[in-house]
Amino acid sequence: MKKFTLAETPFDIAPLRAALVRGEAGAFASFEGWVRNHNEGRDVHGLRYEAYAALAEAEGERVLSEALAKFEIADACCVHRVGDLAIGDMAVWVGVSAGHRDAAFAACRFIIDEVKARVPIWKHERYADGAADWLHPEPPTA
Amino acid sequence: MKKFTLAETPFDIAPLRAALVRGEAGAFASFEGWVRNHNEGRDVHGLRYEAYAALAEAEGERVLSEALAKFEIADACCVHRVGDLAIGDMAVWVGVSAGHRDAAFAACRFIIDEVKARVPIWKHERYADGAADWLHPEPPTA
Amino acid sequence: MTQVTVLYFASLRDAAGMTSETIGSDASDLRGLYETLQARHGFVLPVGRLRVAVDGAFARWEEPLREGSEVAFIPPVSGG
Amino acid sequence: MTQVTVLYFASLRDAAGMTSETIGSDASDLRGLYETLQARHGFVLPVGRLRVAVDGAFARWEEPLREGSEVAFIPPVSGG
Repeated sequence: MKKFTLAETPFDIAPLRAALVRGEAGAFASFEGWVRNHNEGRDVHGLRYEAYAALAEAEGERVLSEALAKFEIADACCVHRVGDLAIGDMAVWVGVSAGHRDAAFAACRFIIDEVKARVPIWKHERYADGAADWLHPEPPTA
Repeated sequence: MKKFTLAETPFDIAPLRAALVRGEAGAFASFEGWVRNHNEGRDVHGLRYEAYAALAEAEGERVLSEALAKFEIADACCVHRVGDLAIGDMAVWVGVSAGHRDAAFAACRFIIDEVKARVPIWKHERYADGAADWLHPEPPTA
Repeated sequence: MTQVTVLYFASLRDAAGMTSETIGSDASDLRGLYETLQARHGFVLPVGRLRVAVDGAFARWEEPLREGSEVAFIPPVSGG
Repeated sequence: MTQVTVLYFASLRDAAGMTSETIGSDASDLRGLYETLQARHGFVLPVGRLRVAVDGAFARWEEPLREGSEVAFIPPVSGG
């Protein structure tokens, strides 16, 4: 059962969430990334996500496996969109079920942080002034 | 517009989440409390939540207002069930939209922690052995 | 004598056997009111583990009883 | 000469003007391969800001080229 997937079209949250319900789970944390209308001071009109699909899926699975090993959680799942997105569209969804909320929150945060840092997906933004750019963030300074 | 409400029957998440979408919000964090099948080593068959409704709604609103003042978030909402719930039912839902994920996660955690600590709602658990009890947790020891 | 309506929730309601009662009290403050009712109904929870509310807002135990007000004793909460 | 297929993504694809190419290279390792292609296509990103993958798995820059393998240069990612 894959825990990380890429989606080429908009997807429903409800069945993803339902698949994480467990009788022993009292806590559920989720995170969503939405397309913002601005980024670093520029008006954004839309964007596109591109992935190196084979490696993104393998690396995404590794992130989810690490979360399941590292935190006291029941289950977890992450779906990331690729293709064209509009303002307000959901770009990524992370859901985590756990016995208690500490682990649910910590694992949810871990997954989104690691996915953003490691999974080969790239964002291409189109700006109000007609320009467009690939985002290749600088590494955080020590 | 009320940001904290009590619900006497099961409620849909989708419209609550949709109401928090903002063009400037790039992050959305949510938390759900689910009814677990056990608590402190005892098998739980079901439970009931009771509230002092007038004060619960006022105090819940205060928690949400504090979150909006304290964190860089766009909007937030919390709904808490009252009445009879079965295993796996959703007891509470918290949703927070924000520009960035740090604030979304922090505010979501703040809201659920404060609601659990301050809002006059009580849980009555029914156990497998036929016993039943109100939960009146001891304050955390320093 | 001050007349107040007292609301009971959760285990206090079970112990009192009622959801509310209207009573006259000579207690000088809300703490005194709880202690009287604790003795009458056999409440297990000491005043230090409760909060108190008057007319739907949290109050301090040192406040005097107000005629016609609605007093609620709030046992430790367990929502979420 | 080792024959490899190189995949380009994001800004590297825009700069190369293609999604992939199959080339023969004398480079002794993956780092050398990137440097050759960087000069040819005018890639702005230095090797230190990239990762490299071979046949769908992350690899080390010091690895030699393997005949018939698929090499991908991974610019800084920006999903989420």
